[in-house]
Order: sequence, then structure tokens, then C-alpha cells
Amino acid sequence: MSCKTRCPRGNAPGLIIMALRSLSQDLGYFTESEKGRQQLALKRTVGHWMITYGYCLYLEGVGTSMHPEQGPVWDWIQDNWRDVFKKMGANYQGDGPGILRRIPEEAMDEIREIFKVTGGMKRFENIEKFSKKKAKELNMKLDDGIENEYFQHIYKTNNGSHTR
Amino acid sequence: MDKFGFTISEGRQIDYESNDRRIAEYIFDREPSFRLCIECGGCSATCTTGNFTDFSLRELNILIKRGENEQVREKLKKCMLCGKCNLVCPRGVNTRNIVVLAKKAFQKSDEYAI
Amino acid sequence: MILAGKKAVWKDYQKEIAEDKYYYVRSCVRQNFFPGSETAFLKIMREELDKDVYENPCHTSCTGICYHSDIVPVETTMTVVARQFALMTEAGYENLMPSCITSFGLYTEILDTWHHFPEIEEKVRRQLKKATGREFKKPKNLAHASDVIFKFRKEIGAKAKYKLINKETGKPLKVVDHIGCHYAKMFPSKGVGGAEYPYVLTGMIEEWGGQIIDYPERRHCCGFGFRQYLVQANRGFSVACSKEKFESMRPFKPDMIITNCPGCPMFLDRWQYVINEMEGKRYGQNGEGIPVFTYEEVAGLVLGYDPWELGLQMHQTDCEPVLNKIGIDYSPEDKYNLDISPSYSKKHNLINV
Amino acid sequence: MGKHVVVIGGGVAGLEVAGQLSKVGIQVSLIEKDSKTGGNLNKWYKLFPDRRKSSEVKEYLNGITANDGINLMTNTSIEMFNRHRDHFSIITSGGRELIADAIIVATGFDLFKSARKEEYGYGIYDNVITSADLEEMFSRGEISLINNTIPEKIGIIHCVGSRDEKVGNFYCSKLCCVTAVKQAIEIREFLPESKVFCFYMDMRMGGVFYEELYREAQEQWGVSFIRGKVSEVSETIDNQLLIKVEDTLAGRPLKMKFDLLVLMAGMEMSEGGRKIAGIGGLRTGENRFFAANDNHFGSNISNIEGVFYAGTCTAPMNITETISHARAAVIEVIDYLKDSN
Repeated sequence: MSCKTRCPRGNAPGLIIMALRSLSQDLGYFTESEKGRQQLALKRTVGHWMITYGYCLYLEGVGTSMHPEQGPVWDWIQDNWRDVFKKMGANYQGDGPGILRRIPEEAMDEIREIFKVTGGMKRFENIEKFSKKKAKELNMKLDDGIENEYFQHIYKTNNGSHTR
Repeated sequence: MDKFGFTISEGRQIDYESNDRRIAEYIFDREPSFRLCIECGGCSATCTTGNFTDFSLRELNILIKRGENEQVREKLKKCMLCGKCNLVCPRGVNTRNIVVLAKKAFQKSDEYAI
Repeated sequence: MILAGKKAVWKDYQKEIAEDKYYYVRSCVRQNFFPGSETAFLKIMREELDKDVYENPCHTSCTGICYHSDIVPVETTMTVVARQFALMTEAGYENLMPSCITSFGLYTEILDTWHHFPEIEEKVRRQLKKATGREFKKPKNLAHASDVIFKFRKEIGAKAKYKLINKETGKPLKVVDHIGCHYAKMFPSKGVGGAEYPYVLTGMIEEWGGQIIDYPERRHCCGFGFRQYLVQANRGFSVACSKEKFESMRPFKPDMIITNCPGCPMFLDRWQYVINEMEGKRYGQNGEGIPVFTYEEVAGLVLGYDPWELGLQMHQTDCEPVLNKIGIDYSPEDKYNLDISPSYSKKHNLINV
Repeated sequence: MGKHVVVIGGGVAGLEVAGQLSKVGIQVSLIEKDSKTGGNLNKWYKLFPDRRKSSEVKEYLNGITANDGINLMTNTSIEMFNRHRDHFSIITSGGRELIADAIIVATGFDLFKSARKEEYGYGIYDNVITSADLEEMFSRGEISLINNTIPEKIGIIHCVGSRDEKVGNFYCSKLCCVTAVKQAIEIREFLPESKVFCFYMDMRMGGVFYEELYREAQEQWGVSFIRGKVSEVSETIDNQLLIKVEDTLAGRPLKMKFDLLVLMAGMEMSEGGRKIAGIGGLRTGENRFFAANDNHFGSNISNIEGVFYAGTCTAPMNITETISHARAAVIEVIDYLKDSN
């Protein structure tokens, strides 16, 4: 969002891009581009964690296979997740306040209800629907989760022509 | 690319200080009118090659001044030297001669020879 | 560099920060990568500064990362944020204090949008009512957690056991401050010191004895960019941003980096590891990396907390160079010791969680 | 005619008005807040488009005002003025009351305070100066950096404080482009080894001989022009100034280092003018300059009968336009005084 600070005519190009991306997902055009197809990767990671746990990131079990750049210390954290977080004063999956607490089910119901009422769920369904259509077109397997061919393809492919 | 699944992207910034501007100096010395260019695009508008390829004489002039020699060397090859651009230039720059001189300049240094 | 010029700019951006009675909302990134920082933050606020900080267990993420990844429509985010306000109103608090910079930017942006388009606020009120039956009042004061630590930097400095000073040379540590993009870049008046020369971290460092470095790429983004990192194919762009910063700060020989956003310390820390692995390049002095800290970690160190309770062992780039320069007495052999029995912490008579 | 007119502001417009009024026998009181007249002209060394010395214009203005028909009151400002049926009563900062038949406001302009454009680092980084600072260096006869060395690479940044919503000035102040070209030539003249780069959004060279000056700057002096609005300036470890800009015509971001940066600050309504507007209830436009009664045939007439405007207090103008505008104000005043008796 550095563009907003600089525009002498008061525009925010970043917001325009966000509006266009929203539109392209609602209309299903996003699967036509390499970057657009990646929306499924986001929906099935941060999107999934949000409506399941109430956190955008819920990283126990998300190791260096998907994120090798996190480095060896992250492997140690993953291997000792509960003890590390207890040492850090977390209330991991516990009731009441605290770090990475378990958010009560009725709170999560409210969140999911908000997603339904405001079109959040609709967009998730859109992303899945058009991705499945594109996967069939590219005849790549796409079933749930992240281990399938289409997901790994969009997660890893970069045609290298983006920085002329 | 191997271990982490990506390569570090290169910046697209023109680093003015580290570019080599001998080609530009060579042209400025032999075609002073080159200084008059106001990058208005009249030449590239009328340019025949520009109509069929991504060649733009206006952009080429700028890349020469900035010392982006790699790109200049590639783009130079597309110019047919027909000289239509000279007729259009509102500042009377001998644009055709700039391309001729640039080609000559590149021939001189073996490292850049076309 | 003429410091008076910067001081004049800082004077223009005085920001109102609540005195007490804060409603704390946690950060997804900080909870996953720097849990020790949030624990230390609450310990400083409640025990050192004896402030009332309330945390409602039913509060959730503000959906910031999903919103900025464009997978969640803006109205969904606005309604979730409205629910956060509702929980705050219900708990009887008015001073919202987010721990995450992206949240702070999002709350600011939403309040500003509602200010200019009241009809959107009305629509969100209806949607929240329909979805959850809740009502809400807008926060009277919105300040980021780093604003609050900035506000009480003198009180913390007064209790300091250590200063950010090199023990041998007696000279102040040279510190690079990195401010999260969503802190002031979208709304300069909402950041202490404005968007060009933010003062929120500089104020802390000056108060605790360090010296701030102004290097050309200071304002450059750390590279998180949400989609640029979350999807492996784009990470080359993300690491390139941090690399741009490291190349630019290297000549200034910084001793450490301090940040106020939860994402930046993780990236500035991990990308040093990746660049070294891929290009064999180190940006610190004598072959080390540049240690990266959250402002809570720095406050904790200054107050004498045990580095391993602060969570410094969770960093990929070793922080020991700074601990040794300041002269903090810590036990290197306990770095990966996960024992939290009282005897362990009594041995260090420091923070016991 | 035995009439008495008070002229507020002793700059180019004020002096011209006073001189012309005294020529036709009208008694003038010229109020100037500084210790001497000349206003912004005093700060300028040479003038575009022909780079004549500003002292020559000063001599002309002193010449036409060197007569006893003008009561010059320096170090004086206006505290209050109000309109009665057939005259104005004006209270000066010295506490004196003046009775006048008409008032001509010629409060001129202030340069935009470049420190407000924080990202350019004026007043924060050592070698970032404004066009006014550069003119002072010209008049002192030396261009040097803070550490007294001679700069080799000099950057000139256009549109500082103009055409910029972020600082609340939407308008173009018209004259910074030609000033930049003039100063670029003067730098090249002073420092033959120097390299000068101008960063512009549009080269607005609309006045007489301006385009010719632009051409001369390129052809004879080798000044480079790069189209792009500089986004920020920062200081490198060896005290050079690094700028970030997009070379929009090459479509690529550009990083360049300079020894000296000159900011072309735009013209704004002067502080004195704003004060007078407040005291007298004079209407100002969205650009905060005095709002003329009519854009085509009423540019000297204010919203209060008997109060007239002259010069850059109504809009950015060069000296030629300022003097013409001042003469037009005198005709309006004479016309007005003729009707009222």
C-alpha cells in the first residue's frame, strides 16, 4: 500500500487491484492466469484455517515440506510444538484467553454465519467451483486437501516471465 | 531453485551509476541533435518496424541515454534504416543517424559487436 | 543528516494513545511465530506498568490475511471486525489495542471507510445483527500495541536492567527500525511520526540507549505481501524485497533490527537464512547475520527477562551476538531447554510465566 | 484628484501600482511588512526567459516610485480595516489610522514550504535545497555542498507542492518549469563539469521564449530531462542523495545518486494575504488565492467595493504578467474613484 501514500491525485491503485481481483473471482475469470489460479491455494490454507479455527494461521503440522524456507529451527518447533508453546506461556487449544486458545464453538458458528450472510462462503464456493472446472480442462486431478496434482501445480508453478 | 522451490527475483531498476554510457557519449559527440530529443514518440509513431514489432525508437533513445546497452543491442537489429522518423521529428533530431551511429559503436567494441 | 528536521516532522504527528483500560486483540502471525512476545507484552503491561488489559476468549482473527489475499470480500471482513467491536462493547471497553499491524491498518481503514460512507456502516450493522444478533459501538481510541509501549517507553526505561549499549565499547548499539507498511503508509496521520519518518520505534530505541540508522531502503516492504509469500511460486519476489533492504543497510553495519509488525521480524529473520543458503551471503559483521527482534522482545531484554522465555530461540538467525554485546547474563546451554518448572525459572530469578 | 489610496504589499505589483497612481496625482500610502520593498524579487538573482539581472527590474520599480506622492511605510502591517459609506479606515500595526478612498491588495505569494514534502527530506538531508536557496548561491557567486565541495551531479525535482493532493495544492503554479530550466542552465554555466537532470511530470513551458530556453538547455548545456515524479529521497552512507523515480517513458524504475538536489517549490497564497483576507472578509478560491470577481473581465475586482487586487495574490504569475495586472488594477481604481466623487 505504499502507492496510496504517494499518489498526487489521491488514488489508491492497490485498492483498485483488490477490487478487480474480487470481481475476477466472482465471475470465474481468475483461473485463466497463473497467479489467478493460486487463489485456490490461499482458500485451502488461510481460508480453511480462518473458518475452522478462527485464526488466519494455525501452523501446527505446517512444516518445512511446504515451507522449506522456514529453516531448521522451525523443524525443532514443529517437533516440540506443545512444549515450546507451553514454555512461551501459550494456552494452546485451551479454554479461556491466551495464545492459540481454542475459540469456543459458538464464536466460530457466529463467524461462519457472518461468512454466509456477507458472501464470504459464496466466494469460497466460487473458487472451488471454477478451480474444479479448470482442473478438468487441464486434466489434472483435484480432490480435497492439498496433496493433489492441481494444487501442487498452482502452488509451485512460476513461468518466470513476470519480471521482464 | 532446487532447495526452496524459487529463485530470488532480480530488480528491474535501472542502476544509472553502474551502467556504461560510452555508446551514448559516442553518439552525442557525432550527432549533437540527439540532445534535442524530448521523447515525444513522433518517430516511433511513424516507424514501419514499430508497427509490426515491439520496436520503439523513442524507447531506444532513452535506453541509449541510460546506458542499457544489452537491450539497445537487441533492439537495434529491428530498425530498417528507412529514415521515415527523420521526417516527423518536431525537434529536427537526425534520428536515423542515431541508429547508424549506435550500430557503428557496437561494432567497435568486440565485447558488444552485433 | 539534520535531526532537527526530523524532530519538526515528528511534532506534526502527535497521536492520541489511550492511558489505560485496553481491549487486547491478538495477532495470528505473532501467536504462531513469536508467542513469547505476546506473553512478555502482557507481563510488561500488567505487572511492570500495572495497566488493565482485557482479552476476550471469544475474539477471533480480523481475517486480515484472507482479506489481503483477496479470498474474503471486504463486507465479510467488515462484519467480522464489527463483531470484534461488539465483543469489546459487551465487555465494557472502548480502547482497542491490536497486537498485529495489519489488523491495526485494517481497523483504521474500515473506520475511515465508515466515516466517509455511513451507509456501509449501516449495512454492516444490519448484517452483524442478522448473522449474530449483536450490536456494537466503535472504539473511542485505536492504538497499536507498539504505540502503547512507545507511550510508556520512559517508564520501561526507568526499570531497565540493561541498556542497548555495547558493553566493551560503551557506544550505543546501531539499530535499524523497520515499520510495518500497514502502520502508517495508508493513513500517515495515524502513525506516531507520520509515514515518512515513523517515530514509534525510534522513540523506544533512543530511550533505551540505542542509536537509529537511516538507510535508503528503510521504507521498503519486507516482502510478506500475503500472496507473494503464502504461495511457494511467488516467494522469489518476497525474498527479493528483504534482500533489497539488507543490501542497502549493510554499509551502515547495524547491530540489530527492531520491528513492530508480527510478519516483518519473521521474514527479515528467515530470508537472511535463505539468502545465505542460496547465495552464501551474510549481512552482519564477521560472518554473522543481523539479529531481528520484535519491540516486545527488546523491551523484555532491557527489563532483564530471560531470552529463552522471551522466545529468542525460535528465531532462525541467532540473537546471541546482541545478547553478548549488551552483556546480558543468560545461559547459552538452556537455549533449547523446554523445562518450565519453577526451579528452572527461580535459577534465573527472571520472568516466570 | 486629491484622492488617497492605500496599497498593501511592497512587492513588484505594489510598487508598480504605487508608481502609476502617483503619476496621475493620486496620493498613495504603500504598506510593506519587511524593512525594504521588492518582496520576492530581492531573493532572485536572474530572471527568465532572457536571464537578465533582477536588480534591473528593481531599478525600474524604484525609479517610478521615487517621488514624494508616495508615503512608504515599511515594517508595517495591517491590523484592521473596515468600510464606511464613502471611505475606508485602516489601522496599521503601528496603531496609526489611515483614511483611504480605495485599497489595492498586492500581498504577493509565498514559496511552498518544502519541508512539508517530508519524503524529499528538505531540512533533514544535508544537500537538499530549494530554488530560492539556489538563487542565493548564484547571487553569492558559488554553488557548494554543506562540506564546501563542488557538486558534480545535480538533480532538479519539479512540482514540489504543486499539482499534489497530498499537500492540498491541486493547481499548477506555472513558473517552476521555466525556473528549473533557467537554473539548470545557470548551474551548467557556473560548473562546466557538472551534469544536471530534471525530473518532471509535464514540461509546462507556455510563456514567451520559454520553449526556446528549454531547447537551449538541451542543445547548448546538455541538461537531461527524465519524465517521472520522484517518490522519495534518502541519504547514502557517503552522504550522497539517492532518489527513487520511475523513468515512465522507459517504463522502468530508476535509481540515481546525486550530490545536490534542488526542489522547485510552487507558489502559494502568502501568509500576509491570508491574514488580510480574514480581516477584510475578502473571498478566496479553492486554491486559497484571492478570488477575482470575474475570470475574464474582473480579475482585479474583489467582493468588496473599493478593494482591488494586483499581482500574484490572485494567481501564480511571472513578472511581466504581474506588472500588466498591476496596471490594470490602477485603471480600475481610477475608474472607481471617478464615479465616487
